[in-house]
Amino acid sequence: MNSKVQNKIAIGVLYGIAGLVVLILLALVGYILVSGLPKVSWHFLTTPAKAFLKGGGIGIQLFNSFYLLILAMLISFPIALGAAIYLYEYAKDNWVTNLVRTAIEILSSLPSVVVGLFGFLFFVVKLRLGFSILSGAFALTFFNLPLLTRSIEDSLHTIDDKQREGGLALGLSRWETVTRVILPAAVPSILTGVILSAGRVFGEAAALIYTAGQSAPALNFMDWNPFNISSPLNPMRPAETLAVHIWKINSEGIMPDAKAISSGSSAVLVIAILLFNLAARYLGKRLYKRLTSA
Amino acid sequence: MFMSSDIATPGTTPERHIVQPGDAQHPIVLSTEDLHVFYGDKEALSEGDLKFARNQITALIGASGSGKSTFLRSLNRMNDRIATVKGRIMYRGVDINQPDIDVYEMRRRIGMVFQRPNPFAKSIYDNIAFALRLRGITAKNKLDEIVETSLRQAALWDQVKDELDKSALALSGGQAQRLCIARAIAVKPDVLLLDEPASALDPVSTSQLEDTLLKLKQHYTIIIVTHNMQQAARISEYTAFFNQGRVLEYDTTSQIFTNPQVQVTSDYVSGNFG
Amino acid sequence: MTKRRWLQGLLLTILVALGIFAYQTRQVSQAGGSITAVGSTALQPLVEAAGEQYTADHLGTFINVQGGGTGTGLSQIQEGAVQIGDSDLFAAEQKGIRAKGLVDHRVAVVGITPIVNRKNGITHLTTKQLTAVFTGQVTNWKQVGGKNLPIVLINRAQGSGTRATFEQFGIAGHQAKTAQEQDSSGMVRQIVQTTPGAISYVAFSYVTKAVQAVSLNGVAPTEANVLDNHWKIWSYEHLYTKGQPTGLTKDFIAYVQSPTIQKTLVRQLGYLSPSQMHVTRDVNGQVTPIGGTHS
Amino acid sequence: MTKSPEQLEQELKRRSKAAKLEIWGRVVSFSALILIVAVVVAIIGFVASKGLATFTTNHVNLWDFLSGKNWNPSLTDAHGKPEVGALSMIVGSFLITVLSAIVATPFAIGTAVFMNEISPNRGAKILQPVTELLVGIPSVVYGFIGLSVVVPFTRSVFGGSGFGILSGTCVLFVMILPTVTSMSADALRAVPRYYREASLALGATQWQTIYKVVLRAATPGLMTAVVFGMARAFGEALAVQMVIGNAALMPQSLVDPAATLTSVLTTGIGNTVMGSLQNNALWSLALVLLLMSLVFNLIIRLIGRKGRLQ
Repeated sequence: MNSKVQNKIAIGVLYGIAGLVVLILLALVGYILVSGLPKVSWHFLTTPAKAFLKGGGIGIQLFNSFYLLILAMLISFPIALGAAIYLYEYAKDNWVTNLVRTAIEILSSLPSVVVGLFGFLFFVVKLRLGFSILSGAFALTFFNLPLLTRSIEDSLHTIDDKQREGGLALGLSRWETVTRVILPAAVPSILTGVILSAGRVFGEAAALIYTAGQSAPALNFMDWNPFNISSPLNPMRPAETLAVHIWKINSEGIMPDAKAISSGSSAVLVIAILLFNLAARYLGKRLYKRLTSA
Repeated sequence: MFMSSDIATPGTTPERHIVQPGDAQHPIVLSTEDLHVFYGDKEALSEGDLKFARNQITALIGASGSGKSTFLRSLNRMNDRIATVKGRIMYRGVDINQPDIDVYEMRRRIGMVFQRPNPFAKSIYDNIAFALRLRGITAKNKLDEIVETSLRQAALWDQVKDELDKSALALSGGQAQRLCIARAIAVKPDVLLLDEPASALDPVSTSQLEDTLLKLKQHYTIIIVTHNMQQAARISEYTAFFNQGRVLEYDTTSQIFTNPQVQVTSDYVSGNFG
Repeated sequence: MTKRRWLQGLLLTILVALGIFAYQTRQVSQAGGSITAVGSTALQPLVEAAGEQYTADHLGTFINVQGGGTGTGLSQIQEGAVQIGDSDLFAAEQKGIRAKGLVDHRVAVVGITPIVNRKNGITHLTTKQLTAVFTGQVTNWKQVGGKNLPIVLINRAQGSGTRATFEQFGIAGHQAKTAQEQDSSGMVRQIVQTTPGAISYVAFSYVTKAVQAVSLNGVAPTEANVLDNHWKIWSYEHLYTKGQPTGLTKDFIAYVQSPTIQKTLVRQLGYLSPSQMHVTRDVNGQVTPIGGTHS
Repeated sequence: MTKSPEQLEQELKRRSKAAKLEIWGRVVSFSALILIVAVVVAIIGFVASKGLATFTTNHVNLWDFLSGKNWNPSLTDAHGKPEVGALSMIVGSFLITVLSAIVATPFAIGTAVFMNEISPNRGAKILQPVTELLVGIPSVVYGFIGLSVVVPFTRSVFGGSGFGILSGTCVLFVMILPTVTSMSADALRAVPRYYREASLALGATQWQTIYKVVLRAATPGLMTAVVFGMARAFGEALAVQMVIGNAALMPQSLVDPAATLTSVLTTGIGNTVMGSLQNNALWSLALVLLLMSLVFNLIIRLIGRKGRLQ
């Protein structure tokens, strides 16, 4: 009887905690959306920003954010995947491996401004890439690699060793086993990791301020030739992202509607991440189905 | 024809009793010579010298930790990463425990099925076909044919023929294990190693599996580790008894179960073990 | 298998062809060259807007304007990594900079005023009072004629140009007490606006009705008062070059200093033009009237 | 089937396609790892060289740096030494990290238990997506919500300016919550199902099972989750910087402005000149951060090892 009451209370408390967490989170998202959505319009989403007049939009910043995210993911995902595979599937469990893991994890807890400054001194100045999407993508890669590697390694960990044995016993090499058996089975979990890190990359500002820069020169959206400076695809142009834009107008913005733009941008950012999550989830399911059946 | 190698003084039971299996129809396919397996510094298996005859089922029995699974997994070098295997493993006259042996090619000839069914997260069809594709068999009709034969041999065809593109993860334990067998035989191995394949299955599935193995015997040399002594008695021609990292007795199954020569074996098969 | 190979080959060929085509048809857009200006985030909007106008007038040029802070701007121009370093300070005032090789181009004058939260009940102070407030000698607004509210100091980050100017001319060279530090004007204004008892300092352009600008010694923080140095807390905004500028850099700086920009953008962004000033001031704070027309 | 042993040996020794692929795979994945290691070494080396310069080129005493309470790199103290005491920031960082972890832990573990043990369905449908969404919200946005909601709230409840460790804790709590929650959920998921079944079969209630069996078994994993969250909190910059007040003072109370290593670092780095003492001192802070995350990592590893021994 006593333990039953206790059980009920405890379960109730757990319900409460879970409910509270959801409430906090919803309140947070709700706050961002309610304060920002009134500002969001097609015009806001498509027009370029204005330096000091009201009525600026975030079109270019929005595009930059996505472009940079895609580039950064294209660079960092294969590297992180390879490294995670080596660490989990090949590396012997000895002190060298442990040292490498520790080093990678330390990197992931460095404040991103440090990564940004490193990127600035190395990519922007030393390699003469200038303030450019490419520098930004590299900096984001640096920032992203530890997290992504770790999460992919965790994903590999969730797949039963029996699956590996099964592949090896068929005369497959470990590499074939990993790429043909383990990875497809790990896709949903890897995808979650990728979404999470993509979200972080999308919202990252400090690492980009010194690398991709904080100005968004006008783009000509009719010109898709990546060699032209005004082309959206040119990786060598400076590109302020949405998160950097929010940071910038919050700190030095002197346009009269700075506050509205900042909350509007935040709302757009959150919606973008939301859509991103949903899309990735959907794709993940589809992909998993396709990979696990004929 | 049996060449007994008892080490015993007259009047007492021998300490070991190992016979030579095989005959003209059933020549030796696989044998181990002076095999020692170490996990780190610890020797998990010593004096594991056995010979295996073609198209026969050999059962490896013994208590947990007696080294029988270690022995089995060493046979196709599945233990390479975690253990040091010394000695020779002769497969049709070739020592496959040499560093320059291509283990992948070797494992295609010496396949393995594990304790717990481990179907891949793929469709039933792909579970079987994908390893073949990787080996260059891509023609659809050829694949279809191999998938069907393998599934038939594993006695699974009739149950799954209409849902080949369903996920293999949805199969029941017994079906999944038979799929794993089908998968293993699809690459046309010569020897099939089974590591307690029925221990996770219910009695009905177990007996179906045993029937399957008895049929498979015509095509393959089968070595099976089992905890279940009735199972060993039902399906195998030869039985090896492992104890504390050594093979103590190896003889025909009927001898082992009716007239064991070594005291420990006798205790074990009669249930007085420990 | 072979079919797949073939397809892959085809795809690769198409990609390469597209790449070559794109490269061939690129517009040679940077014939006029491109330069990069880095530094003060406060100055960034002005240089950026000027840069946009300049490139619109001079097709084929590209002015890349970035923030990063005065320290970054000056260290990069010293390294020669960029063409222009934007700074809120005289290079000589910034620790770690060898000002010698750097050439100063003053493009704007910025007035800085103390701001307080409207609830403090303060509209004017004397320099002495302000100093006392910022050095921590008084800790409640009632001690300087305001309401009974504890004083909340908000500083700009160490090394910030606004802070340096404020400490030099606003509180007579004293060092402000260690307190909250924020690294941007927007943040400072927002905090002062929302925190009762708060006091800080921002450029004129950041003053809104939501905060109270404070008169000092009876002088109101207005542009007119800055022009003749009655309001003493002001500074220049500088564009630094390494050595005398040449080419596009020279043209662009001249453009920013020309009446086209000085009379429009500079004014719109809340700055004063150095050419309007009736006085000049050097790195040591020495003030000289211009042309002797003014008292 | 009648191949001579020589023939067979030849076949078995021919390098198969699988073996070739294996070498290729090893090389590819190893190069990826080497690349990451190079990145890590480069950044750590970079921070270390800059951070150590304070002590080597600028001759700051290491002990003064760690124990000094005055942070004013552009000034010199009575003895002509620069004031670069980082103690107040180290303390600030620690306080805010530990406090936010203390607050977040029950929530995170509670939520994870709910997701995993009580209502897996709702957990997967609602909680997981929501927590994942939260990870994506940029810290700038967290900072501004902190500024416009949390700071005024603490001000009206506790007085003072509202800026301080308490506000920072609130913001960090929400920021690390998703990370700790999802890692805790992983830890719970790793507890074999038969543990629960065995306990329930013995007549234990669900709560007793959770508390006495599942949580116990998952303790190392849960601790790892918490320490990981702490490491996150320790390195977070922008959001904390906006609400903590950035006053390099020893924290007197939870509602007084304080500073953390990251907040001072982020605030000051753009305003200092590369190579100057002021700049190097900031890099020393980054170095402290690096070492601290090393410590956190070692703790995680120790916990992990203990968990394995159990």
